[in-house]
Amino acid sequence: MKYIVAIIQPSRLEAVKEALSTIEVFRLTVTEAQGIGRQRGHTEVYRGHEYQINFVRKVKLEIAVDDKYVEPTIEAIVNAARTGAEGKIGDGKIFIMPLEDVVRIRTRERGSEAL
Amino acid sequence: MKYIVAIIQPSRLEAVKEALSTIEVFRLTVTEAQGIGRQRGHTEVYRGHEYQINFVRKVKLEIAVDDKYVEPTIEAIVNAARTGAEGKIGDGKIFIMPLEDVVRIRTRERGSEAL
Amino acid sequence: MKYIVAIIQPSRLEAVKEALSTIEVFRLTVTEAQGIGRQRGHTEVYRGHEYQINFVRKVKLEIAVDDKYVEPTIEAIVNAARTGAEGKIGDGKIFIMPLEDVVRIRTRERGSEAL
Amino acid sequence: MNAPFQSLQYAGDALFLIVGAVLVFSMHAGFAFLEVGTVRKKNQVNALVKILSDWGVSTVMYFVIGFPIAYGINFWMNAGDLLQLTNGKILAGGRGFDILHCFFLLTFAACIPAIISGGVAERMKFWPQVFAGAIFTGVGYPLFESVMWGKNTFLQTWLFSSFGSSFHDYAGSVVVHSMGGWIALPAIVLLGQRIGRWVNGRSMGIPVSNIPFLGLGSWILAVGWFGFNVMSAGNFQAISGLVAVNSLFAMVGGILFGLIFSKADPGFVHNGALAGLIAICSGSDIVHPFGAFFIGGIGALIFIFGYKFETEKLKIDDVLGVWPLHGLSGSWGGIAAGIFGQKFLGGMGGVSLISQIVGTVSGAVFAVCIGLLVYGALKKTVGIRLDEKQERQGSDLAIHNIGAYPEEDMLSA
Amino acid sequence: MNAPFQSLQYAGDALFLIVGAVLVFSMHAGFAFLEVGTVRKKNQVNALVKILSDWGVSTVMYFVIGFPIAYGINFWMNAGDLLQLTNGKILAGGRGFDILHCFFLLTFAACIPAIISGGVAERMKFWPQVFAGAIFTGVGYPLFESVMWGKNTFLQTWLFSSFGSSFHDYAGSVVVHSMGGWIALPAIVLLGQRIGRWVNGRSMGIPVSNIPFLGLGSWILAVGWFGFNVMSAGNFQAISGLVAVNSLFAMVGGILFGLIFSKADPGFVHNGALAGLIAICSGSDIVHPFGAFFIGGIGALIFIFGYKFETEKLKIDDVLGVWPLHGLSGSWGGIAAGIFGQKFLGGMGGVSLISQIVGTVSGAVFAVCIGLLVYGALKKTVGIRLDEKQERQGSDLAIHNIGAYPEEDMLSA
Amino acid sequence: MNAPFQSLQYAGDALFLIVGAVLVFSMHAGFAFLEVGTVRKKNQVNALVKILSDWGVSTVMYFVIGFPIAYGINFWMNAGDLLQLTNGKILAGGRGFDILHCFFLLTFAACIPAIISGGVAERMKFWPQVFAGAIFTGVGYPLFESVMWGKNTFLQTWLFSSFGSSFHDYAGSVVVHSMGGWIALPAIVLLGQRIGRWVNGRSMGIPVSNIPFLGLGSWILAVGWFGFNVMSAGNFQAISGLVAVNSLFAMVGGILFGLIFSKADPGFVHNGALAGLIAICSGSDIVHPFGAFFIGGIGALIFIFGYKFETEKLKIDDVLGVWPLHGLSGSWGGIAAGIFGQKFLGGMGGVSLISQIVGTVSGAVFAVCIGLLVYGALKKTVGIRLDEKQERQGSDLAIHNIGAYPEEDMLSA
Ligand SMILES: Nc1ncnc2c1ncn2[C@@H]1O[C@H](COP(=O)(O)OP(=O)(O)O)[C@@H](O)[C@H]1O
Ligand SMILES: Nc1ncnc2c1ncn2[C@@H]1O[C@H](COP(=O)(O)OP(=O)(O)O)[C@@H](O)[C@H]1O
Ligand SMILES: Nc1ncnc2c1ncn2[C@@H]1O[C@H](COP(=O)(O)OP(=O)(O)O)[C@@H](O)[C@H]1O
Repeated sequence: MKYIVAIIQPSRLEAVKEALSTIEVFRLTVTEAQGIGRQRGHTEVYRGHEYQINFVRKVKLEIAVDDKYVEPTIEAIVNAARTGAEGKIGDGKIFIMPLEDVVRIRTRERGSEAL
Repeated sequence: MKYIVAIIQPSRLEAVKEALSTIEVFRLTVTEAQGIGRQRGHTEVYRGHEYQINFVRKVKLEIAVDDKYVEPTIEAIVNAARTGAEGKIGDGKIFIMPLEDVVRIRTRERGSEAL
Repeated sequence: MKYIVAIIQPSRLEAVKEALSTIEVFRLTVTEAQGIGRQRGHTEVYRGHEYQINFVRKVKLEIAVDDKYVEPTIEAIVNAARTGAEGKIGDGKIFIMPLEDVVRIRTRERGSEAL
Repeated sequence: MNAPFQSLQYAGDALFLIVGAVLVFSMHAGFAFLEVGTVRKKNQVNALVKILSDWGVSTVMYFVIGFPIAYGINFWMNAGDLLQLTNGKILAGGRGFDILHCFFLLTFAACIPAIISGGVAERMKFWPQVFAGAIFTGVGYPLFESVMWGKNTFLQTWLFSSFGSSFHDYAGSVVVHSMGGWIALPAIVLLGQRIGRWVNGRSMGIPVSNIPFLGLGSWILAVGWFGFNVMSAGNFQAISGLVAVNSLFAMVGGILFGLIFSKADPGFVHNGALAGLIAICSGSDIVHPFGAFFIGGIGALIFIFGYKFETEKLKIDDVLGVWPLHGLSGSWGGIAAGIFGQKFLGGMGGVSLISQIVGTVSGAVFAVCIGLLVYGALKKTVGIRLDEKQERQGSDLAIHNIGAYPEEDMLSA
Repeated sequence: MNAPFQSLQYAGDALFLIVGAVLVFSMHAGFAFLEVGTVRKKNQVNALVKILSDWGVSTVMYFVIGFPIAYGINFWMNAGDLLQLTNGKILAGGRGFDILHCFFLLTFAACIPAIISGGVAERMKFWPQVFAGAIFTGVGYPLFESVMWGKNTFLQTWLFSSFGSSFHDYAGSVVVHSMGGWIALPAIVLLGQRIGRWVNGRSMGIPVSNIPFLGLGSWILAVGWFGFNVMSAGNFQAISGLVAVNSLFAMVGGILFGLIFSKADPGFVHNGALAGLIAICSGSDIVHPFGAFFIGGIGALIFIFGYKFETEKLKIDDVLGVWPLHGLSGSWGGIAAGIFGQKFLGGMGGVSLISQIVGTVSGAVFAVCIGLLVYGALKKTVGIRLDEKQERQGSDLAIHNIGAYPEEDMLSA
Repeated sequence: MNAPFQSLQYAGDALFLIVGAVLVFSMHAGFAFLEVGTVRKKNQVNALVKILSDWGVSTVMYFVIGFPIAYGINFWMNAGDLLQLTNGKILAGGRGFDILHCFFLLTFAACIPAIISGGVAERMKFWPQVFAGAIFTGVGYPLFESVMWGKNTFLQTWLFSSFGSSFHDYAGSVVVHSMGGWIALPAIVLLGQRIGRWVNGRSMGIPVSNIPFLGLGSWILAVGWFGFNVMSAGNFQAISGLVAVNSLFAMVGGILFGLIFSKADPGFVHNGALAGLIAICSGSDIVHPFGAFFIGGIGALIFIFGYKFETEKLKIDDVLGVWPLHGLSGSWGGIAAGIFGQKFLGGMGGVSLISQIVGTVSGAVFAVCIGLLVYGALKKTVGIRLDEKQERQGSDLAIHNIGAYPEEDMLSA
């Protein structure tokens, strides 16, 4: 089992969610995040004073999947999360981590069954 | 050492926190999250237009523990996080990941001591 | 590759970001979090009623790095995240987890190149 | 008096009443925001819709039923006559005195549901509350009003002949505020505590959502209150600057006592101002400003300690604290007029402490009775409380199908 | 009439107009918050700046060009004369009647850009909108005003001689609201839908940001509206209590119909109040309060169903719904005055349904024409729409370089 | 003059002053929200409580000490006499002219602490600030007021005999605003910069929290300002429409200059309106509206560039910019009346530029002196600044034990 963390552009969330559905990945957890990376922030000005906003709004997805779903999941995210045909700087990253066990709170099921 | 991530219902946070205390797990990190899963969202209506809210508010706990604490921690969370006697859809999941090292920023302690 | 999660005081974010830049770690993801730990919360009073706030505002950093960057990254964070010369309770923790793969959404690059 | 002068007077009265009515109408926005700020985010929309809906229903009920009950004047005539109707007579040159008077007094009547609203918030069903409000503004309140201010003068006559003065309630500490607060008490008790307010007997406190909105509500109320009190003169020539200044001093007394006795708690400072204003309504035309200061200050203390007593000792879950605020401070105001109105305390005299007590107590008793009656009957029949799921979800989603900040609910917006 | 009496009358007129002007000026804060609450967070600053800037530009344009066009009076004289200018004449003892009258009427004229603003929100360029507003308050609106209320009386004379009554629009359901709403229509159509409003032909709905702010805007508008209608009398002696009470009843009709026909939707309840107030402006001096109730109620229904029709059927992306609100309910108000103003419906009479229809239709046609002209020309030349990047980023950052909650934008603050 | 007429006049004066007092009282809500929106979230409660507490203290101090100092009239008499007290005499039929006059002028006096509050925000101790406010409204301000408007006429007499006209300050650009702004300056300097405002000599900028609240505050102030200026006439018959229209034009000048010279910065546009209104107070009764436009416009520019100069060059951490806003634009207003009030610029004449300069400068000097004295003494004794931990935590938690959004503070609510 793997724990997949994906950082994407907020505007792509809906599309990614739908792409994941088509490969039958229906469960995930979403948090709002701020990214620092190659994509630059912006400058705000208030009463003549400039403020550097160094962060860029991102959305973070966490998806626990069985091993065989890893590549399809990555594929679905990459395809749906790109902005524009080529992708743009700031489109984000996917991180894949080992996942040792899972527990479904409701049923106490464990392992793959609990995913 | 393991890194435990638990997604629970916001209303159970207090109870889970107390359950963890009784097994002497006093430290954790909490973030607000939105879940997508079997539990469905809801529909909002404003001026006649319907909005599908596909997310359900969740709370995410992150708890780094020594190996011997893993099962008690899972047990404590499962017991306290269930809503109703049987548990309900949407009560959440626990993910267990390997944790290689820990550093306490204040003291530079590392490993189990830093937990 | 490692996935480093650091919980720090919000007031140190700027300093940590700069310290990381000096060791050429330019990319990370930031989320707001609430910590429970040795540092205690506070009490609020409204119309004579007391409310215990058991959480302390924290900032959570996630940084995926190549193995050789792990120690410098830890070092940079520890040095910049401490409050006061000695560090104070609540200054936070760093967790190091194994990272199996990375994908850059824009380019589909994988592994270290995608970091 | 010559004709152009008479005409000017009619116009003056119309303007006077319109300014008053509009000021008190605006107070209802204050009620709304006081509640929006005090309830949790999941009940803010409900607060807004309730106040506006209650206003709508109150208007119809009070014009059609309430005002005729209280003053014996009705409006079943054509628009031309309506415009000239003045103290029940069609007077050439009239500018709509009676309908404006009714509008002004409606703004008082409509305070009854607005007051109750703050007490029963976060768990009350919507339509039963609308219905109860209709009964109070259409029938319950006007009945008491008719006795104290209107056409049924038996009690006032008796008080006057027995104690030398009838019951004095210039702007309604008792007739309006205490009435609202004491009706709310049985409603709140019958409704029961919000889920989570006490857990295993431990008082948990449910945090308020938004102190700036609460402060805004308080400010709107305080500003509009000058219309409430000053225009209670009823006509332009009867205007009294003393009423305005006494309102000011009672408010300030409430602010300062609230500030000092609560360690600068924003809830008590802002509500202290309101407690002061509630307490001064009765005697605002007859007490000295320095008396008003203490009437207001004591009103704030009554609120502070009454609220603690109510919620912590009696375990009554009165969300905004409307019973101690309007009920207790209002009753205090009725009695205080009988004390500080006396000449030896710098007042104008012509007021009897006994009459004040009798009037005040009768108001509270009447209010509790009709409150029990209406909410008891509703509870027995249609039910008054949201079910548990709805209450947890919040009345915004449960009743209105929308949260207060829809954009935030949709992550990806 | 003797001198001190005359002086009192001058003073009364001045106070009357000032109170009216200030009340309607305050309504512009209402327009601002209605828009702040309805747009997404990324466009809230823009809403605030637009309304205030439009007000500034409107003031200059209307005093210098608009009012002279409409009423033939201009202000090119020294301050001393200005103070005494009364109905175009320098009268000793004058208190500034004409400039106050212009101030009061400016507050109406400035509604035009404020109304449009809500329709074109979230995607319109800033300066072209300021410019368009200037044209409307300086030239377009005053032209129509001059025909209906001002110096160019040809149409009114013809209506009077043909149908027995000229077009009656007491406080501007047609002259102001319908004008603003119907100008907005071509603007919104020319501008096109917001990105994301329809995706692959599916209506997606863009959530509003903040219902309490929207409610606040609605309350401010409702309160100020009493100035809008009551002070439309133009001078103190002409005050009519009926106008105030009819405004109340139309608002309440709008609230209650909105409540019932929308299942307590906060948007429709709050906007229902406004729809009622818009619809009553025309006939507020001549209909019966119970007639006003239905004028307002039907106004709310027209808004509710008109809005759904506009957005879901016609796929016009009218953010606040200004065309059904001001345009349709305003037009309904013009016609309704011709119905409910009749004697057999309890009204005052002296009004012709045909004249009302002619006046109303001519207003809508004129408005659509000047709207098409101005926005069409702007679209052809400088462009009226933000580019895609700016729109996605939000007009706050794109135009004003700052978000509405800067502290939140800076994580570490 | 006959009796009923006299009575009508008394009533008119009472209504006039009450409307004015209530409008300016409402401005204090504006001060509160301007500060709420400008400070960080952790200091919003403090802003609300400060303004209300200062109001309470000011009321007591000004009625008991300040007004007697300034005008030689005190209120140590029973309520009956108080009601009839008119210009220091007990007149039958009086409606409380003197106490209302005092109420109205209190609303001005209470601006002093409200102005200072915005400058010292986010780091000032609570009680020392309350105390300082009490001294200013009770003693400092009334002393200057007595010289310019009140019973100590020596300076005015000298100016009149020397330069042909005494110092003209109709509604207090100098007496009120400049006074507040220039008192604030030493307070802000003595207090020092907020933590984090400059880091290693680099100007960091501390972001404001909530532009809609800031806009709301600005709107409330702008609306109330018409009471500030118009009712400065002092009695009903003295009302001048010119004052209202000049206020309008100065505000609009401020808006438009603010808009253009700041690239539509919401802070400068909203504050520009206020700068214009501040600048026009002095000359609002004597300048031409087009003169007022430039007075206001230049006032806005002075604020914009003064604020930048103050904060970036002088490194004075004036949170809301109260010194350039009230101090500089206010002083400009005093001088501007001496320029634009001249007949050759369309004004009414009867004003001397030299007198205006002398009066304005003396106000600023007096203000800096009492500011230095009071804040210097407080700093030496009880201290004026929160300790570092409190400041980091925010004054809401440190002083009031509660944040502005308690529900958000409790994750699991
Ligand atoms: N090494 C990393 N660790 C954690 N988050 C990262 C890392 N690299 C990128 N991210 C996240 O991905 C986002 C996009 O990265 P960025 O460098 O801007 O563009 P790109 O993905 O096109 O290279 C960042 O804003 C950040 O949130
Ligand atoms: N595979 C998964 N990856 C990440 N988060 C998950 C996963 N499965 C469930 N979750 C989280 O747990 C929550 C509860 O899951 P859900 O399917 O609704 O109910 P249940 O846990 O009872 O099966 C989801 O809302 C989501 O936040
Ligand atoms: N075992 C843990 N698992 C997850 N988060 C932790 C853990 N221990 C500490 N934290 C996080 O680090 C923060 C600081 O910890 P705390 O015990 O207060 O101080 P210190 O780091 O100085 O020991 C906590 O608020 C919490 O967010």
